[in-house]
Amino acid sequence: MAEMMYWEAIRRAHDEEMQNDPLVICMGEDIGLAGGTYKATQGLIDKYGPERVIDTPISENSFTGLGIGASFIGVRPIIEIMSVNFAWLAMDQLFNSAAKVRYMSGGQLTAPVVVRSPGGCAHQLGAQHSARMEKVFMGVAGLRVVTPSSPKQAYGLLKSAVRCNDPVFINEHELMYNLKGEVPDTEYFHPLEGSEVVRSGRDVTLFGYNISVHWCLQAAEDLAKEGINCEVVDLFCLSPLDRQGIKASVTRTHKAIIVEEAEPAVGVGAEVMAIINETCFFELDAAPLRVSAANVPTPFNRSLEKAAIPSAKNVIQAVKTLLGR
Amino acid sequence: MAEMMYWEAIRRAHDEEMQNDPLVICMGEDIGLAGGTYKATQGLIDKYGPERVIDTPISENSFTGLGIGASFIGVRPIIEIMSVNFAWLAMDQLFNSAAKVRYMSGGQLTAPVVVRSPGGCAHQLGAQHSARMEKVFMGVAGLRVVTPSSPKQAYGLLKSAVRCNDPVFINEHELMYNLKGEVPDTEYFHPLEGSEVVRSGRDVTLFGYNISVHWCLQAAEDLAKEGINCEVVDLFCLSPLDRQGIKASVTRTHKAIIVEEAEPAVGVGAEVMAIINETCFFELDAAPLRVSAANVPTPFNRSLEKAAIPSAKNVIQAVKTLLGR
Amino acid sequence: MNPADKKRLLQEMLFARRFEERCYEAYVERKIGGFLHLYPGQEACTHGVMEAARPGYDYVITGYRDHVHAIKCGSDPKEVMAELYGKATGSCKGRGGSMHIFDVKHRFMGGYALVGGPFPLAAGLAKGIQLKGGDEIAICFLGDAANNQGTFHESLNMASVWGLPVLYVTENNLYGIGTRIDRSTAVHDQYKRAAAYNIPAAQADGQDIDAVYAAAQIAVDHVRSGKGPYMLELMTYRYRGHSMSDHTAKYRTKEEEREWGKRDPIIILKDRLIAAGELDEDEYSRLDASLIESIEKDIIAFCESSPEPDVAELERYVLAENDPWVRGGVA
Amino acid sequence: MNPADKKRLLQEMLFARRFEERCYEAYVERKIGGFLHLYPGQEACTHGVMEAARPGYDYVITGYRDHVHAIKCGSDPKEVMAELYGKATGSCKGRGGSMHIFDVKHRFMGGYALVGGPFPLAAGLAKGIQLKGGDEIAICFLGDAANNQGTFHESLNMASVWGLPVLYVTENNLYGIGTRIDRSTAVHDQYKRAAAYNIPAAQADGQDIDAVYAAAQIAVDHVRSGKGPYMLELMTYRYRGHSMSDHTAKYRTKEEEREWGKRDPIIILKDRLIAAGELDEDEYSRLDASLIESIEKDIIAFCESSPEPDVAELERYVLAENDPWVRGGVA
Ligand SMILES: Cc1ncc(C[n+]2csc(CCOP(=O)(O)OP(=O)(O)O)c2C)c(N)n1
Ligand SMILES: Cc1ncc(C[n+]2csc(CCOP(=O)(O)OP(=O)(O)O)c2C)c(N)n1
Ligand SMILES: [Mg+2]
Ligand SMILES: [Mg+2]
Repeated sequence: MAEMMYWEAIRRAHDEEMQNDPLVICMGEDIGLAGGTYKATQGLIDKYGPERVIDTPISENSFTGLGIGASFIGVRPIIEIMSVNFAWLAMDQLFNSAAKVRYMSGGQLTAPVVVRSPGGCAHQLGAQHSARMEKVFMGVAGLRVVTPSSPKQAYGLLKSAVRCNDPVFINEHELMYNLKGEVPDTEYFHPLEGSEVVRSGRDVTLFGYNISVHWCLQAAEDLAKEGINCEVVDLFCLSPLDRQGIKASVTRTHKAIIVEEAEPAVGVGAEVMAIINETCFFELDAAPLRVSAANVPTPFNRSLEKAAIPSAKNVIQAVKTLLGR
Repeated sequence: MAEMMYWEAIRRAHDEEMQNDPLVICMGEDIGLAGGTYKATQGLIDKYGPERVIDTPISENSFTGLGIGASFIGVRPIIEIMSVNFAWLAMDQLFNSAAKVRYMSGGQLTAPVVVRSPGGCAHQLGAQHSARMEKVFMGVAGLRVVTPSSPKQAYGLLKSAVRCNDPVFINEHELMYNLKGEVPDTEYFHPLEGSEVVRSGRDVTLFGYNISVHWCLQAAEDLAKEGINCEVVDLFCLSPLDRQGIKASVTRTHKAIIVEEAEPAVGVGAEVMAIINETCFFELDAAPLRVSAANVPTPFNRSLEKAAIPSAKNVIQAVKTLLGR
Repeated sequence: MNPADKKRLLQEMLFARRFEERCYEAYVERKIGGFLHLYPGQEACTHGVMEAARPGYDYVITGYRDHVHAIKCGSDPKEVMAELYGKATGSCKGRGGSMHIFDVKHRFMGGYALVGGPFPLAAGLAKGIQLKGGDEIAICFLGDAANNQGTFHESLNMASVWGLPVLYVTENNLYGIGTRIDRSTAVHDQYKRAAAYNIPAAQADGQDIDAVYAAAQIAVDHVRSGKGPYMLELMTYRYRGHSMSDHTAKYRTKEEEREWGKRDPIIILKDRLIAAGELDEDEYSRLDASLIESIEKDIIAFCESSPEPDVAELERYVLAENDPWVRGGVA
Repeated sequence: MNPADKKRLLQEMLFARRFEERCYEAYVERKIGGFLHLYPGQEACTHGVMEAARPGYDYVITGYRDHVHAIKCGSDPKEVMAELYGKATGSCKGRGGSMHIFDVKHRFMGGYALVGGPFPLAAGLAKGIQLKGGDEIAICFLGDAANNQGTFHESLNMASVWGLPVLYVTENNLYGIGTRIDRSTAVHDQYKRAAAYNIPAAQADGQDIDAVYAAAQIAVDHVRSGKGPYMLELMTYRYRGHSMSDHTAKYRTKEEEREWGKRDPIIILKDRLIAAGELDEDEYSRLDASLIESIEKDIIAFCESSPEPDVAELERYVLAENDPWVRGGVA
């Protein structure tokens, strides 16, 4: 197992899949000559040429739609939307075309596109460049949503997403591209469904995904010093959420906290709570809690920004509140 | 109090507000000469002229953006998006501009636009014309979301929305335009926040909004015959949801069912459950339930379509399940 | 086109007309629900263009007014009508409906209900063709009002920059629902907009199938020969309302309707064939009667006797079935 | 323009240049965070256009490269820089940052970070002007690559159909981040695209303020006199990377940079004034030194000593405060 960065893992997945299938292409703004804002496609244009590594005009809805149309006849496009904030422009094609075409056509057509996009607050990118939009992608039938919290997942989820016959949205995070981690040396395909217990514990389950997994792990480590034993569950698949996995963990710990970087309303936290209520309500010893962002557009100033989004500290506080300490 | 239809109530609100303020305008596809698909603006072009009652090209993102820009300098546009399915095209302007401009500008600018749009399954309109998208509008800070379940609300909510200084999205329903109900003869402004107990009961609270309020009321009536006493709460304001009202009712009934026409994931049901968990978990006698749509793009065939979305019957079943009958 | 082809086309167009009229009746009888957008008046557009292209081989995509396009590509009209009936035997097993006919084996890539949605999808089909190295072309039929959608601009630009084999056909029937083109659109001649993307374009009389065919030959040749995209505008008129709920009296004059009624594409072709001695009124009447009868006997009967979809299968077709990659592949 | 105006403009442009260079330094010193898009090379565009318009009276809107536009409209440079510092004294109280300068009292209606977002907002400002009956105009400054966004097409169409008083200025600096215009755009001369909307348009040398001013006078007169929208394309070049993280070597040649460096708008104007005997090198050097000094003394010192926003006020400015209509009005 070699260590590599999240962006390198994504780049490797692109490279292998493009090598494997001449109909795998990638497209997006400045992904070719410039190699992508976060280097996820660096050098690929030299290797595979501009027909397969496509620098697009600034036309999010239509280049997404173009990828979808190409996918109807066997092409496997990996579409990068430079920042998830711009995905609002592409929602029409993603939801009205990609997510519905299989059903509307009675199974005749399918849209095996992958759309990757970084969300999340980076540092001081301001209100129009800091959205956390995973919840928007989760609410509509017909689209898979996954979100890698590690280089290994970033690599393996992208590889499976390219091969899967459904449209898949991959929610990355701007602050994670330089995260290092082990990635298998041999080819590895990560399941597109499920969840993963990344730390076992008995006192409370911390549900996280993407960057918030790291806050949960940090909090768990700090709390362990005080004798509090947290289980951390990584919800790498946001749609469909892993009802069995959620239930299993809460059945072990009887307490749940969901940690999300987004504003709370109709988010991952709410949905996980609903699943807990539906699957294992009587296992709960205490009211589950959400750790979420403040309900504000993201402020530019660094202190305001920090105050607007959660951190490991907030997770620790929530655990203590929940445990009555 | 006169009886009028939902569409007439909306039309009356337009008319009064346009009469009251020359900077109130309305715009949308076929709202002028044709009077609007659901007649909500019928005849207004003759009264106020084509400068104020504007038939737009099919350019959802930009006519929404145009309305937002005009609202920056005192215009009060009421924008109709003919069907909420088309709103995916306008999300960029709605969320990136309208919802964020006040915050980004440190309070200098505000975007007092009203965007009205019908959602919901009507009869056999197919996957691309049957979306229930209220949850999408609820997840982002900076936008108010209301949804009228009666002509009175349709009238009074629109009037308050026009005057309010925040952007407001009004989620109407295609099947409700011909619904009749009492509307005050004198001018009436409905609060943009809160919820309403539309039927008192002690055994279980049914939370509904828009069309599902009617399913809840129907179910409550049928169940009353069996001696089951349901409280029905109308969540006419979806953002911000009425935490106090939700808590108050659950504290009375100790049981909750949320009824929504949409697919369940990250929806109103999930959020209400989360609020219950956060505000009055220990009041619950049983696990709350959601009654939601099947997780499918809406099928065209009538029987499939009916099977895909909930009805009063499903609400009754859920109540019996919850009460163990 | 030789006379035999022209007679076949007359028959096809007349069939399309009678098919659509029968849809209308079935809708009034409540056999068909939902939205229904009919094609009478515009028949020469689809037929003229597709005659110059290769139906069933070239990829075709369009909006919600899609029955005739599907049939011209090779769809069995029984399956199209059954889809309108929402039956299990329909093109999309009753899941799609009138606005969403799909027939992938005939490369009819679907009817879409979001105005402007097919522009980028068509460019994508063309990109796929280009990558795979075939000589198919992609053809996108949409209305005049759709051209105001941002996707028109974005898609034509990309198609031009990347030299994609796509033909954009604008069926300009002067209205988007009840809004006349001059009330919504700065440039009324739509083909002129193509210059903004360096795309060659032409306008032709959409009521005269010979004119459509001639213009389409140039267009199709251009695209198929690898010279990149092309835009063809066809001036036409829909004789019925936009959809079943639409009242044309609100937005257009009886006089205008009469004028365009005189330019019925079927009558134009019929008269031309009669003048050339290739057809007489009697033969035409017999043809018409036989088409009407066959629609009743073959198509409507099929629809009536077809089963409804099984409600137990409600949740099929949302996602791929048993896709191994969902589990991370086969170990 | 008389010589005094030209000298004032030289001073303004030189100030803008030094201001932006000081932003660069402050960024490197980590006093400024987030994205930072600088304007050197393009100064004559804003200054030439706004000189022909009425700064502080006409409504101006633009993208993320917005500092100089705000200042030319009348914003206090101290407040602009303080916003970049995220300070409570900034234009937007530290909520907006570099990409989102707003100064509504000077009718600078904001910098927006979504490429293409301001097109419809500008049309909306123009619609507001039209409804209110004023003689202001709306001016939208955006880049060449923004013109590929669907909102360009949709907004120009509406502006034309409704005759809105809006001037669209394209600052064509040949690149959208690292993508050269010919790799993303079918028609390289952007002003030609306006024909698709029946909008008059012109192209001018964006490095020569006299040329910009002359072209802008025609444009502004057209719009202000009620003749509807106008599009003005200014050919220009940005001397720095797209933003602070951008390496120009990846996508453009040193030679191209040198060529455009010779056409520095400030040098062109300076040389012209010297040739006309209105200025000498010494005076210019003194001016430059005094500007640099004043930026340090007045602006940077102000920013450094300004307070941070109060974290307790995090949730202010999301919604209107105490709006009575939220409760259904005052009873
Ligand atoms: C995105 C979107 N906006 C609006 C509509 C509603 N709508 C359906 S058809 C139509 C008019 C389209 O006119 P045109 O493109 O000329 O085609 P025609 O119906 O004349 O064939 C409109 C506005 C829609 N279906 N999708
Ligand atoms: C909707 C959207 N897509 C993509 C981006 C990323 N982006 C920021 S600036 C830019 C290039 C814009 O180029 P141009 O319009 O020519 O303006 P310039 O930066 O050259 O002044 C891109 C792609 C964005 N901010 N918004
Ligand atoms: Mg039309
Ligand atoms: Mg540029």
